[in-house]
Amino acid sequence: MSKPLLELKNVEAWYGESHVLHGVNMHVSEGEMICILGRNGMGKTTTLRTIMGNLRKRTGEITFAGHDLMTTPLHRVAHTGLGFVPEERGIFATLSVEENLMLPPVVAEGGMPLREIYDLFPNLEERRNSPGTKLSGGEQQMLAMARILRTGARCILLDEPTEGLAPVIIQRIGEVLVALKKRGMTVVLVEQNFRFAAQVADRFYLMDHGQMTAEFPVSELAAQMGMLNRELGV
Amino acid sequence: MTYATPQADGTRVVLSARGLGKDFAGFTAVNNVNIDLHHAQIHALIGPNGAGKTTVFNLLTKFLQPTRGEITLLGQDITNMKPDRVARMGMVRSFQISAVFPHLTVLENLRVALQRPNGLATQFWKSLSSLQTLDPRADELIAELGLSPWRDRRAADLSYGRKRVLEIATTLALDPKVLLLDEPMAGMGREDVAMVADIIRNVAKTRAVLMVEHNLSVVADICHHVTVLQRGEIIAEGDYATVSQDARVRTAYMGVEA
Amino acid sequence: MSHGAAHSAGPDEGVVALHPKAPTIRLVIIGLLILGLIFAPWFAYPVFVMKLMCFALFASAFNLLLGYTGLLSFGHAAFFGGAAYFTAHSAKVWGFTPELALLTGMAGAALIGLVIGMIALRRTGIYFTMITLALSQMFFFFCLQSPFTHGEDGIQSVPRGHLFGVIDLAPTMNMYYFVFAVVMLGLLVIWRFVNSPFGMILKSIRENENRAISLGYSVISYKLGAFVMSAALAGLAGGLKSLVFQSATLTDVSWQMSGEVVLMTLLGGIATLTGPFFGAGIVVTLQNYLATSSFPVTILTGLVFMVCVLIFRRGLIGEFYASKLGQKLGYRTET
Amino acid sequence: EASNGSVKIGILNDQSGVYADFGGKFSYEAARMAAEDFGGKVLGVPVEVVTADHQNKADIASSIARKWYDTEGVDAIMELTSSSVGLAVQALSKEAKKITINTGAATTELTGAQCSPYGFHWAYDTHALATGVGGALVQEGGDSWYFLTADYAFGYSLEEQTSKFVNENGGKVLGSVRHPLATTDYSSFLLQAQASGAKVVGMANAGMDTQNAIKQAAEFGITAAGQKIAALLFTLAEVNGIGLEAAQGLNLVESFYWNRDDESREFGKRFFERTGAMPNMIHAGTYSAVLSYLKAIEAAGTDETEAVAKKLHELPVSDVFARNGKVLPNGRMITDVYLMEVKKPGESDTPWDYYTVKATIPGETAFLSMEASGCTPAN
Amino acid sequence: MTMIFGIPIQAFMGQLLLGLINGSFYALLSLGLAVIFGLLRVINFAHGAQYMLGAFAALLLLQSGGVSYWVALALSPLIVGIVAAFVERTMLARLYKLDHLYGLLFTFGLALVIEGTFRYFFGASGKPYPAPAALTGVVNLGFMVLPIYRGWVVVASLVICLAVWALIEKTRLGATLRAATENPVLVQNFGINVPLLLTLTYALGAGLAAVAGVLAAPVYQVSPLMGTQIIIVVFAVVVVGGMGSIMGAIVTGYLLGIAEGLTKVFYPEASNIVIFVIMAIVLILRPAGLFGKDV
Ligand SMILES: Nc1ncnc2c1ncn2[C@@H]1O[C@H](COP(=O)(O)OP(=O)(O)OP(=O)(O)O)[C@@H](O)[C@H]1O
Ligand SMILES: Nc1ncnc2c1ncn2[C@@H]1O[C@H](COP(=O)(O)OP(=O)(O)OP(=O)(O)O)[C@@H](O)[C@H]1O
Ligand SMILES: [Mg+2]
Ligand SMILES: [Mg+2]
Repeated sequence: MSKPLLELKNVEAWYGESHVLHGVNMHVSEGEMICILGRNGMGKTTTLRTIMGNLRKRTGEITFAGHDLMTTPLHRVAHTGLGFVPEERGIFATLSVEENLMLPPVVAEGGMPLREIYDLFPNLEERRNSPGTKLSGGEQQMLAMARILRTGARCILLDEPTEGLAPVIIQRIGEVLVALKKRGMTVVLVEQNFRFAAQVADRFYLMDHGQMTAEFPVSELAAQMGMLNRELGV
Repeated sequence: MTYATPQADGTRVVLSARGLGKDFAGFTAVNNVNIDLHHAQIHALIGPNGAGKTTVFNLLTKFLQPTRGEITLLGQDITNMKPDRVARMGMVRSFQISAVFPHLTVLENLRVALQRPNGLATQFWKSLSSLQTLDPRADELIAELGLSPWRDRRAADLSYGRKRVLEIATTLALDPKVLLLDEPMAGMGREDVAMVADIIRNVAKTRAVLMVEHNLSVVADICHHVTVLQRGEIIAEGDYATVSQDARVRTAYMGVEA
Repeated sequence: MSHGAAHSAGPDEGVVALHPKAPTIRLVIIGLLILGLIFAPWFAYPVFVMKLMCFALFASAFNLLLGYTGLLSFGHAAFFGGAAYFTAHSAKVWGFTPELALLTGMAGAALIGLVIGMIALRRTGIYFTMITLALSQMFFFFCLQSPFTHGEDGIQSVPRGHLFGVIDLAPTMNMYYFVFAVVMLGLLVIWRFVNSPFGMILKSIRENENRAISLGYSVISYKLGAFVMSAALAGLAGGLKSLVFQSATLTDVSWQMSGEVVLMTLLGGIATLTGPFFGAGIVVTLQNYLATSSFPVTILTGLVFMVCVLIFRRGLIGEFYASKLGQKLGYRTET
Repeated sequence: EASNGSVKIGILNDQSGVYADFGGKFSYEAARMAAEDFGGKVLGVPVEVVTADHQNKADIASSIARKWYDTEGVDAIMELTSSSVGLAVQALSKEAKKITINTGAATTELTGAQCSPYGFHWAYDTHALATGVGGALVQEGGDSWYFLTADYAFGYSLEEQTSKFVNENGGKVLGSVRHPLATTDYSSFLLQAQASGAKVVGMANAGMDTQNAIKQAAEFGITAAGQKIAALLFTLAEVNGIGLEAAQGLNLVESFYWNRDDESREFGKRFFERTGAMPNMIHAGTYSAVLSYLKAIEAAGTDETEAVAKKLHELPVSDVFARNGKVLPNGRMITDVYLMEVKKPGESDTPWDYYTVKATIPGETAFLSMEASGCTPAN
Repeated sequence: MTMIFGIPIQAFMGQLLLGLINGSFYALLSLGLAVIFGLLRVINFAHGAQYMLGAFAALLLLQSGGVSYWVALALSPLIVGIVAAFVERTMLARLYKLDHLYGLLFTFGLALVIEGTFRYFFGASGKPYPAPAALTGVVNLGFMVLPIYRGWVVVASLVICLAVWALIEKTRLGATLRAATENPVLVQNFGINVPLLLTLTYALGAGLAAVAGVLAAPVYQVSPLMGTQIIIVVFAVVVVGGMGSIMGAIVTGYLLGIAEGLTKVFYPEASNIVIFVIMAIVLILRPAGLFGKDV
């Protein structure tokens, strides 16, 4: 196996005094889509936030495309080619939809042009001049993803992109993810919606109390169902 | 699974909206929506994200002023009323993003809800202990919704699901005639969903309920009547069985796989 | 004040066990404070303590609004100074007895409060603050030009008169206990107001306005009620001060006075009952002390403001409440 | 003999607010000079001078005054800049039976309706300013007037009193405009004044208001076009503040000028050494007040209030500030005041040499007589 | 002579122009205030003090180094901006995550400190500052005699206001800044150095106040109190314009300057409160202000 694009070695992280990540090991190869599963509060979101550098109190090794993220300043992380779609979506109320969309600076070639984005999410085009948070929940989720696609990030971290969405939208997002993967995009997906994840991911991590307790490719999914049922109650 | 059928016989209409519409700066979020809520029935409002469900709620409860149309509550025209007036008339809503008073305890949250109907709201000369008269009723509701272990905890300390339950409890405390619930089950664990579904079914025996819900099994389970909204307009209506067979609903909302 | 706090509060925030006798201890603390004030004239300068009490009442009235409804008014000088003028005028020109003069001042302040409140409460947050500032500035110019205030000269030599036409308030001790009684009464009203069914609704409005509306509360009326109440009590404090010092002047209506009351409240602790007392004490002492030192008062006041905002955001009493000891005694902090 | 081992004089004024440059800390310096010049002792006990900044707040002034009297053994309070403070402290001192000598406030109320047997008023008042400017300037030929009046009691009374003298001396008031306190831009009012065609534009305001108005008058070429500016309350310190460029040709009244004679020059020099500024009438007045107070104690042989007040009323005032002063029964000290004109930048040869004295107004004319003052001795 | 509202049209024109000049200062100051409020959500109570600092910087540069007006016009905003940046970095920045009221209270204290310090060292009455030689003198416009310097003030303020408006609204900078106020961490995650941006913004706002200060120096007395007097009025201007609206602040600044100017003719006693009266009326009719979005 070639050197992974994103690699975490023995990463620990804290929120103030509370120790949340207890030695996370994880690797993602270029063009791969992995999914982190786990019950509420196990540290999935925290893992993504730690990669992005939002938690400053952290130890271990995080490398991405040859960059040592442990020493990269917060505002430089994106320039290494990482895109982040946070759990709470992070749509800006004081910005119009289009301004939201145009906000993140383009960090590399190969981002999706605006036209394509609007074709993918027609709702956004229609509402492009209204304030970002006046969109419905689902529309906001689309906006949050669309925003990152524009920047040319090589790898995107998605935190529960399907939460609160209508089935039809979930399906659309699934299609988008598959399309992205075809273009060589690397995706780290955090999902509660197991059924959705199963359709798109190549490989799975199971997270429990701040550690990765299991790892298996999609091909072993059927074999792991029993374990997952126990762990996640799906 | 029980598919409750709407009673075709003349049940009482408590809330009726005619030709409801709302424009936001040139954008039409809701258009020509007609809704009738019947006494003792659960009515579901479903539709894709951004279809206008929350907006319809805001219009009905007067948190937003409709651009078009009129609303009648219990025979009275409320089209130009203030939201607190409407609430006092007996139509109470919950919010999509959970709405509790975070720094008050569960009990206090319920007391606040009970104060007004019991005429204990404007008395600035009375002591707080005068509110203890509300406790029996509050405790009754707390017990009914399984919140007893958290009675004296601050609402902020509850889990998301519990907060939703608490919100429903405060809503019920007002003993409303019409209940509007915006995604009451969102973010709840399995057992909670079942419990809340039971509660809703129960309270609906004596009042009208309108709820927005993405959880279709719940809709199928407890709702007598379903209205499907898309792009601000009604595309289908009827009981769940009918609606879920509708081709437009299947493509617009459920996706083909559903 | 900050709603953001609600979300950061984790489920098992370090809860300190309550001291078994906490309520009694709290009562004892309050009792000691009251006793201290009763005997204060024997070891402190009475006029100074009277001034302190007037400002403490003013700050408490202000706190009623800021601490319990989350509204920061930057125009409370209008009520304080306005009432000072009304009280002084009615006592001096109309010959009202002190209690009637005070009531006149209060009523006047309440009326101004009603007008300002009706306009300012249409907005919230910082907008509300700016509007109260601007409106009180209008009132300042009104006072400057209106003949009855005597402009720069102010109303001077205001008679303290006879309480109920009987007790002569000219002797310092009589005045002292009158002020003491009125301030205690004022604080009691505030305490009752905050801890009443009405106060409960105010609190819930501060926590979640939309939810309160959906429960059928007419939010604007409640806010207005609190605003007028706060204005009236600030007026009581202002009127009282004009009797103590026997004068009413423009300083009491200026926007700097509005700033001072914010400082007192902040310094003592927002949303605490005794905080404003300590805040007022510190500010008044500083002003008096610095008057005879060569250090400019404004600079120090400004520094205190900055340090307070940057470091002791909870204020003196607020920090105490939030400390282990405070928690043991069962004090609750809101912010 | 002195009651408690020392004679203590308090200088209470604004040292950090808008009037800080008026008297300010330098008044304290002037008072100390007087105490030293007197010999540092009276009746065998030391003379002490204390000071406090009332921050322009009447209540702070009142509390300090009470505290001084009650706990710190202060015998008399002086300076007391600003009307509200002056009136408040005088009223309080009347009750406390203590002497106040006001040198900083302008209002005639102090020796009028609100007069006190223990209250004295030195240096100047609105009446003196009004006669000085109004009367004397009309006689100089400035017979048509237009007023820029600050829109509050102080401004009205200045305008009203000045108008009276203008009219009495055969002049005419063509109009006036009332501007709000603390206006920054006066161009609009100045244009109106200019349009009126009046020969004199009278500034019935004070402090920053006057400074800005005068500066802008220069900017709009009002003086250059031939109109005269008369400031009704303006002192040397403020002329120094706006500079001769803007102030040239300005008419104003002070009851003291350091460059008047050798004695005043010598005093000015000593004052300058201590403060870095030449004294204005408030500083010199405060000096005179302290000196007179100490002389009165000496003459009375006690520092007991009644006796000292009696002596203060009786004794003539003769020092560097007032050469022929006397005190009326209402506490008003009357002395000559001077109508000044501010020199052009080229005419001034020594630093702080700003004025030419254009007229001397005798004390009897400058100040209200006892009868006219409205003070009833029983009061 | 043609009359308008009972006064000659000439005089009326003159007053209109004077109002516009006055409005230039309002516009510049409220612009700075709106920039800081709109982007940092801080009510900058120290704005008046920064305006005063700008004027004093020019004065001190002149007195100590003989620095000319034109150089001071560039240098003193820079100095004030740097000082402001320092304050923002070390203190103000720590308050962003709290309720906005704390920013207001902090800058209120800051204003007291700055003004108190200057009053302590320079006295209350201040010093004059000469207009630059090139701009002294007057021009006769026919309807009035206009000091050339005042004409310059109008031109300079218009140019600066438009430039700043364009910088913020016509570039992506504005959107980025607004986003950064809402969720700084996320914006950093997008690769933008937010703390630096906020510091620069505060410095820009303070620098604008300083520019106004330098422009005002030759017109008004350079005094420690000059800021206190004007700042409350400017607050009202910003509220009327719609808080946070950049264009609103500019336009309202000029409009209210004119309104005030005309009041000085027709009802001078009210000229100081006319802005507050207008504010009250506007707020009753349009709570969000003339240009504000309903928040
Ligand atoms: N800002 C914070 N401060 C302190 N603790 C936090 C914070 N955010 C999260 N935590 C705690 O860290 C742990 C991990 O949280 P995290 O958000 O990573 O969980 P998650 O796996 O993403 O859960 P979910 O599925 O609910 O999103 C939890 O126990 C949570 O309570
Ligand atoms: N105040 C507003 N201003 C402008 N547009 C708005 C406003 N409120 C809602 N909208 C728009 O109206 C449409 C309907 O929104 P609404 O919140 O009612 O959707 P919804 O059906 O509740 O969706 P979801 O299931 O995602 O909650 C959306 O496109 C939204 O962007
Ligand atoms: Mg998560
Ligand atoms: Mg919704």
